[in-house]
Amino acid sequence: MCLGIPGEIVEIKAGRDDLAIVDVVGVRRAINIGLLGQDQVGIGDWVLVHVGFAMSKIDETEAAATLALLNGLGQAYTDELQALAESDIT
Amino acid sequence: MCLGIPGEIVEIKAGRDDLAIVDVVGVRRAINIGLLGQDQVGIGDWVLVHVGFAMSKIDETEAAATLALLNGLGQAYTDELQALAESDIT
Amino acid sequence: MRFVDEYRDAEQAQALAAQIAALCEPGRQYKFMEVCGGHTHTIYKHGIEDYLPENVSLVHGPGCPVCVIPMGRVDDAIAIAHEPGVIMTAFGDMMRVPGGSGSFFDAKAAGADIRMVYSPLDALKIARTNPDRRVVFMAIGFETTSPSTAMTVLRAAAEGIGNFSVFCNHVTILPAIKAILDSPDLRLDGFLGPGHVSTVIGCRPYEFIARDHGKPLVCAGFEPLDLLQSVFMLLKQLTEGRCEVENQYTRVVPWDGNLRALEAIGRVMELRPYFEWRGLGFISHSALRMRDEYAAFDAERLFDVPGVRVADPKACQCGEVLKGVLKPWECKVFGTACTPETPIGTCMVSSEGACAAYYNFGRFTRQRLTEAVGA
Amino acid sequence: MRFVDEYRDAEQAQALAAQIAALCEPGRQYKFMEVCGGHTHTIYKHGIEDYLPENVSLVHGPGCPVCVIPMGRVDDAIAIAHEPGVIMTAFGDMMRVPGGSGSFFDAKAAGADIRMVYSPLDALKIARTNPDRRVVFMAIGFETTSPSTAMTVLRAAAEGIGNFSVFCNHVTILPAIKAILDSPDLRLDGFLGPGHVSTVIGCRPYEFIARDHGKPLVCAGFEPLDLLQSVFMLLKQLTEGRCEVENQYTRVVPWDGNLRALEAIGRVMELRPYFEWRGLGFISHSALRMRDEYAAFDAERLFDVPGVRVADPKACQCGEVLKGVLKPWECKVFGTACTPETPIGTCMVSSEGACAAYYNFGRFTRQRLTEAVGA
Amino acid sequence: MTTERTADWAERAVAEAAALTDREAGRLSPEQQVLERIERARRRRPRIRESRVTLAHGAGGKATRTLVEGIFVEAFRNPTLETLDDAAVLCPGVDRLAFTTDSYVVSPLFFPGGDIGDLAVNGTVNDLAVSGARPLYLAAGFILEEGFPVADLQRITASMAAAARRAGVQVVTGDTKVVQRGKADGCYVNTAGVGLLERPVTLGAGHVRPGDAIIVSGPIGDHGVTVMLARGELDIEADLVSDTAPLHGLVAALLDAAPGVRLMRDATRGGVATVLNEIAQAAEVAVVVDEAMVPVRPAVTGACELLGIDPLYVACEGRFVAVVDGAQAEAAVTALRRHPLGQDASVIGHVAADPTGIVLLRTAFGGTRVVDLLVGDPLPRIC
Amino acid sequence: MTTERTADWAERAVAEAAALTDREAGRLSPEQQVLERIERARRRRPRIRESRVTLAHGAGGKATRTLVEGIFVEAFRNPTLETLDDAAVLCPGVDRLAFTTDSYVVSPLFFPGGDIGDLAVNGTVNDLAVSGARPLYLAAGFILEEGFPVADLQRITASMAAAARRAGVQVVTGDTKVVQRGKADGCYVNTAGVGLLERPVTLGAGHVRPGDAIIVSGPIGDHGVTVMLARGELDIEADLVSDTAPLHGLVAALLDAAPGVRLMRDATRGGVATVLNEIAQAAEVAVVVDEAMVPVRPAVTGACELLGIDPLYVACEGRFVAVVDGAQAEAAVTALRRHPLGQDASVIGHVAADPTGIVLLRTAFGGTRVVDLLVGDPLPRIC
Ligand code: SF4
Ligand code: SF4
Ligand SMILES: [Mg+2]
Ligand SMILES: [Mg+2]
Ligand SMILES: [Mg+2]
Ligand SMILES: [Mg+2]
Ligand SMILES: [Mg+2]
Ligand SMILES: [Mg+2]
Ligand SMILES: [Mg+2]
Ligand SMILES: [Mg+2]
Ligand SMILES: [Mg+2]
Ligand SMILES: [Mg+2]
Repeated sequence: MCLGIPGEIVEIKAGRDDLAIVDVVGVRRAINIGLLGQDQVGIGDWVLVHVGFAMSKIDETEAAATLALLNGLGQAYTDELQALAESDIT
Repeated sequence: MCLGIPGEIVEIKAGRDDLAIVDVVGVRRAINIGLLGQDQVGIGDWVLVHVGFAMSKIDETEAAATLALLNGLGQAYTDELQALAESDIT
Repeated sequence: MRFVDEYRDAEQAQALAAQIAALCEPGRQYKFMEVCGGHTHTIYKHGIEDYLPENVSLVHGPGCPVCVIPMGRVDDAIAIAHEPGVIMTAFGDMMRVPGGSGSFFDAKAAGADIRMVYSPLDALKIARTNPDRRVVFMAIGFETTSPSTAMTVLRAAAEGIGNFSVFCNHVTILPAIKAILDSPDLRLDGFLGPGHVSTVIGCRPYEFIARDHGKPLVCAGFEPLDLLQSVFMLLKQLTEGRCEVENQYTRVVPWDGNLRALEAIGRVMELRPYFEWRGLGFISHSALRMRDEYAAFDAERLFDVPGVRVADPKACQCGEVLKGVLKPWECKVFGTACTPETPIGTCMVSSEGACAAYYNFGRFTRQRLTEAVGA
Repeated sequence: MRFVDEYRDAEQAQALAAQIAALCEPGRQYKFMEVCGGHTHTIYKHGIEDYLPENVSLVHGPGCPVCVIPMGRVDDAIAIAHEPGVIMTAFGDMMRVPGGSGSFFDAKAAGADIRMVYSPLDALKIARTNPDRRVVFMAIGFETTSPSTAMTVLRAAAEGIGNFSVFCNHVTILPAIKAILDSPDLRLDGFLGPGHVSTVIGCRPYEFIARDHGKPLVCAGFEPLDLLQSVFMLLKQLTEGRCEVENQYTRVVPWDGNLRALEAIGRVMELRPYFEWRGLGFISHSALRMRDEYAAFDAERLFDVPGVRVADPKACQCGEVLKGVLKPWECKVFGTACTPETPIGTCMVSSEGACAAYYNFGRFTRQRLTEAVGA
Repeated sequence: MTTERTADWAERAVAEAAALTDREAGRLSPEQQVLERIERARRRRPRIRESRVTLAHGAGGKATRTLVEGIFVEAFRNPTLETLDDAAVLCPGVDRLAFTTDSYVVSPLFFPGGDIGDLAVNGTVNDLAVSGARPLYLAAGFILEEGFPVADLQRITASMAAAARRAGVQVVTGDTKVVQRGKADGCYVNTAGVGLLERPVTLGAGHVRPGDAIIVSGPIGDHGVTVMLARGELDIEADLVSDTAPLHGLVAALLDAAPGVRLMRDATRGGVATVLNEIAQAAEVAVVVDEAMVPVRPAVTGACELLGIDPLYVACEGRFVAVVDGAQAEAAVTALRRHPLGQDASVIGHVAADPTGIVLLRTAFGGTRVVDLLVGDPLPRIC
Repeated sequence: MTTERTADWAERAVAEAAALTDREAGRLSPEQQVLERIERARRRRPRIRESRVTLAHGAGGKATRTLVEGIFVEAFRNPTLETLDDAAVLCPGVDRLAFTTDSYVVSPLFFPGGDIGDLAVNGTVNDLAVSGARPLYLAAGFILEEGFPVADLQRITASMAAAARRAGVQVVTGDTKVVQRGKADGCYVNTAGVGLLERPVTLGAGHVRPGDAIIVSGPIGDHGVTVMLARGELDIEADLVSDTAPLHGLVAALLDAAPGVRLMRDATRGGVATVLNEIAQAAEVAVVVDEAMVPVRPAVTGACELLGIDPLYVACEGRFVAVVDGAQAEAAVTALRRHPLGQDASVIGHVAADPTGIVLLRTAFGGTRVVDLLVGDPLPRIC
């Protein structure tokens, strides 16, 4: 029910600045962006879509940071495995 | 269009003296007999049915007379044939 | 005895045929018009012509209610049927009659709600059970049928049913017969009178035909022996030099008709000053419309009827066929452009129409038919 | 980069799983509740539990909008749907939710005009294109969804669409969490916060949970790595002796939520004094209704709603499941009388419902599953 | 204004499920016990609980399976069908096959003497039988309107099963679709059939010769009139029942007695007149019918008179027309009359050379006329 | 207010009929000349003049014949069909036959990549093909709604004819019914099919063994998503076309390469998940699927995400699932990939012994879960 899907804004409807077209891997739908500030989102921005409305703009910096953190955790794990392997060798 | 079918009145609806059930060789339908005088027709009478209305009461005496006439014509014909046949013999 | 089979006896028919033949003057051509489409249907359906000598021919008249409806009236009815909320009701015969752009069947396929009914009372029943719809009855027919429409309107009024109306196209038979009698090409020896119309109007109204036009008329029943006997009676008048109105159909037709039925018509409807007949053009006082008192049941007043006149196709000779001037097969499009599947004229629609009857049941010369049947 | 696949990487999951395992104190049982049904769905759909050690278990919370609808409200909606001229519209999840005598699907089969919509705006579109019908939107959902309903009502008001109304069943998540925290059988170590509700209300409102109830909460995203990372963050807090509200889902959830969305809700709706939740009973200030200013769009005022309360079947233990007290399989009717085909409780309806998720996706012990899959 | 009620359906479901007791309970963990119980529940024979068909029954998932197994397999049970494979694999045993299809959209679904179910079986059996084949296998396709009463579906499948048994055929494969309310009229049934041509006869219009006899297997028009009256719109009542019946036995009796059968057709929609026209046109001959010899029940005559229609155009669902070598006509009729479904069989006419493509009628009154194909049909949805 | 108009249709009909000139006019009487001209008119190939189907087209008389000859025979022309006999008589040549039926009620009737016509041919061809048979003959049953545009019917029959040619099958028998407006949704098509099992293989759930490979012949869900979006109600757009295609050639390639094929099913309504569940239950085995190996086009993934549905349950109309001896899996996939319809064929899982009747999924994320039959279906009328 609270299903939210990230989509990229590819068009904002002329004359209806609360309507935008989002693209989800090549699939397009008109959604309402009236819950976001009009100057807050533009073409190329990603938004979270829920029941035909954009609920929030996706913060790409934060997204990258989360991924970096996950990578870091992964790295720590790989390092550990490496250490384990090395300790095995010895 | 002016299709009229003779049917026998087998029932007059209680409380609706303009409605009767007619029977045509075992097939029954409710028809309106309001175009005939209420005392003019009763159960056992034959009527001519057109688009759900009884148009006239069939006069059995007249019907018999017509048939008799037809028989008469037939008889005359048969007599004639007979005569012809007899004249043939001679 | 059920007043049907008794009048279909082949042996008696043979006897009667012999009597008819005996009455015919050798070399003389007899031409009788059966006014009523029901008679046309019976004649073809039972093959009555097989019992008539070569020199007696039956000519089909204007008494097929469906055949005389002009295309414009069909278009008007279809326009009403397409109005929002309308249920159009009609007798089955009406469904295939072509208007200027299609029939009731086509309109139904295109989305109009058009339903076949057996009786106008069935249309009223549909109105009763669909109070949120406007139910219109496409009323057609001669005096046989108009009393039923009138009775139905009276019943609707009595019950206070406000969503029922009649698109009135009822016509009267006498002006049509008069038009034929007035036709310059007339060459008829007598009339077979319309038996069922006569249950309502009786036989008296035909008297002018014998009196003023010198043509005998026998009011005829609808079984094959009825018709043969009526032909016999006409020939008998001719032979005996009489020219009268006679009633062959005494078991059903009272000489004075049905006064209640006439009264019902008179209460609800009145004569129109004129009305267009398919093929015959405008005829004065030849049709009925709803009286002012029943305006609430008059579809012509309740709906915005376009009233477009559609010109008959040039090739169409329905008028000549209806007047008995042409035989169906003499119409140039008979059986080729005009067939029961794709009728151009109305005479090709109802099985009572002269062209349809001839196409469906006849279509071969007597000789070829009789050879094929062998026997 | 499309903010989906990057968070579904199995290798990173393994790394994260190792870190999670490393954080767990041997012998200690960890029990975290995912509040949101969307999380429940993700957990089962991706098989996230396979990455969690035996002693970390996830407990499913009350955050499935469909699961908390009492049967009486479904019956009320069906009663509205059966009113003449009504088109009832609802999200697909709503269609199979059983009321006291059948679901929307059953009502549809019995003749009600009930249509699935993807968005409340689609319901408004149906109203626009069917001006002669009364279109009702069955509004359900938490704060994620109520702004959309509010925006739709505002749009209907702006356009002057008079045949659109909302049957408002929107609920608010905090009172439900409070009810769980107040439950005497509570035995939880922390919460995975509802990520999408938080796009609207932000993270601040959860602070009382950490502050007053001593339970950490991590606002979590919906991809599997989001959930694993959130579990990791909860364990980290526990290990480090912290008890805070943290936001794992920073790419989507602003700490302060969406003020425009909150404002839209506030303009159109107001808190109800109390509302019944399936299994949880009446909870004060836990749901929204339409403000007087929008009475014209309030189905509850426009229709005569029966308002019958339907007692839960005695065997139904949805309340305990929603509170995380029972695991789905511990309900006595789970999988026998209550299945997704014939749900008795609402948790068996939506694929976000704990029972349905467990039945459809789980249904075997981890051990048996892993053996079967081999690998 | 809030009153209390209980959900009775739920209490019933709970009581039923309680019957699934735990065996081997001791051996298993509590969760495992539950999971085993569920597997037992899943293995129970599916039973439809809904009283109406919903769209879910057409969606291909659990509800569809419940419908298929709970209704169709239950009614038509046979090993070929039970595999529920994409196609039934058949080994009829010899090569020449007859193959036919018909959809049934009759309204009303139930009428005196039958329903859409036996119509759908008999109709397809008859198309195979009059082709000279022994009917063997049927495929059944259902298009159901959302909201259709499950009880009616059960009644229909029960008649189909009974009709199939009577005709010695098996329903070996099938299909179900559910459409939105208002997109069908309750239930439409399609049956396709496969039969085996075991006899050495070859039938077809090409074999028809002048002098052949035209035989009808029984009184005509019962079915069409019955269904028309059953619609109730005409307010006409008559003691008539549909003639729906499987004709394979009667056909076999005819073929045994008269190897000179040229061709047969069952006289369904369009009636005997239509079949005769089709024969006249396909064989390029004239067909001459003697009206007095055509068997028609009085009630059919009466109803047709009231409505102004001709019984020759009214549908039968258990009558056929056969063209037989004139020399074998008597033997053929004798054989037909010995069979319960052919007691009123009658030679109604003969084949002539000219005019080709035309059906002529010698009327009971002694006249002649053409009997053409009908343009429309006053009878709505009789099969 | 009365204006004049002419009836154009009538003038056209008159002009057309004028083309029937009189030969031998001299020899005959005027009436006879006319009658001869009529007979010539009757013998013209029937042509539909109406732009919409009317009830008369379903009544069995002239209009029905015009529809059948003007549209169906015209589209499917072959000697067996042209007899218009009650049943098609077939001599396929060997004994083992496959027999199947399906009704098609897809909405909309026309969608990117196909229409109800090719769907109806391919669907039945595929049911025969996955049963191991060579598809040979189809029976086509049409249920038409009064008012259906004749042009659409022509378009549908043209696609059916093209699909039949492509699949090497003949439409040998058929049936047409017309129902009242509001009692159907334009056009429903039923096709029944007969195929010949020429190969010595026996297929069936009984042959499935643990260790067998599960193969899917191409990307899944294209058809279901395409049709759903084509309805327009969801306002979602994507560059997708239906995968509708006849699979008999692909199946033949598979059977040639891998005699150890246990069974095949086309993954239509209910999708691959449903087929796998049916296999698991019929064969009493577990089916284990590796999500990462299941081919799904990005646009299908995107649409499914937006709508919250799982591509595993979305219908295909040109994909099948095969269970193949594990040892022949590679050969099977190689053969499939060589065929234009099997380029994305993939082993998506294997058969295990336990838990019986269950489909398990190893998720792309590395977890495991059950894949059950769906209860309802969010996709309305996709076939
Ligand atoms: S053939 Fe057609 S156009 Fe000519 S008179 Fe007859 S009905 Fe009229
Ligand atoms: S099994 Fe059914 S009744 Fe029990 S808790 Fe789950 S949904 Fe409720
Ligand atoms: Mg299949
Ligand atoms: Mg057939
Ligand atoms: Mg048939
Ligand atoms: Mg199927
Ligand atoms: Mg209906
Ligand atoms: Mg047949
Ligand atoms: Mg099939
Ligand atoms: Mg199929
Ligand atoms: Mg047929
Ligand atoms: Mg429709």
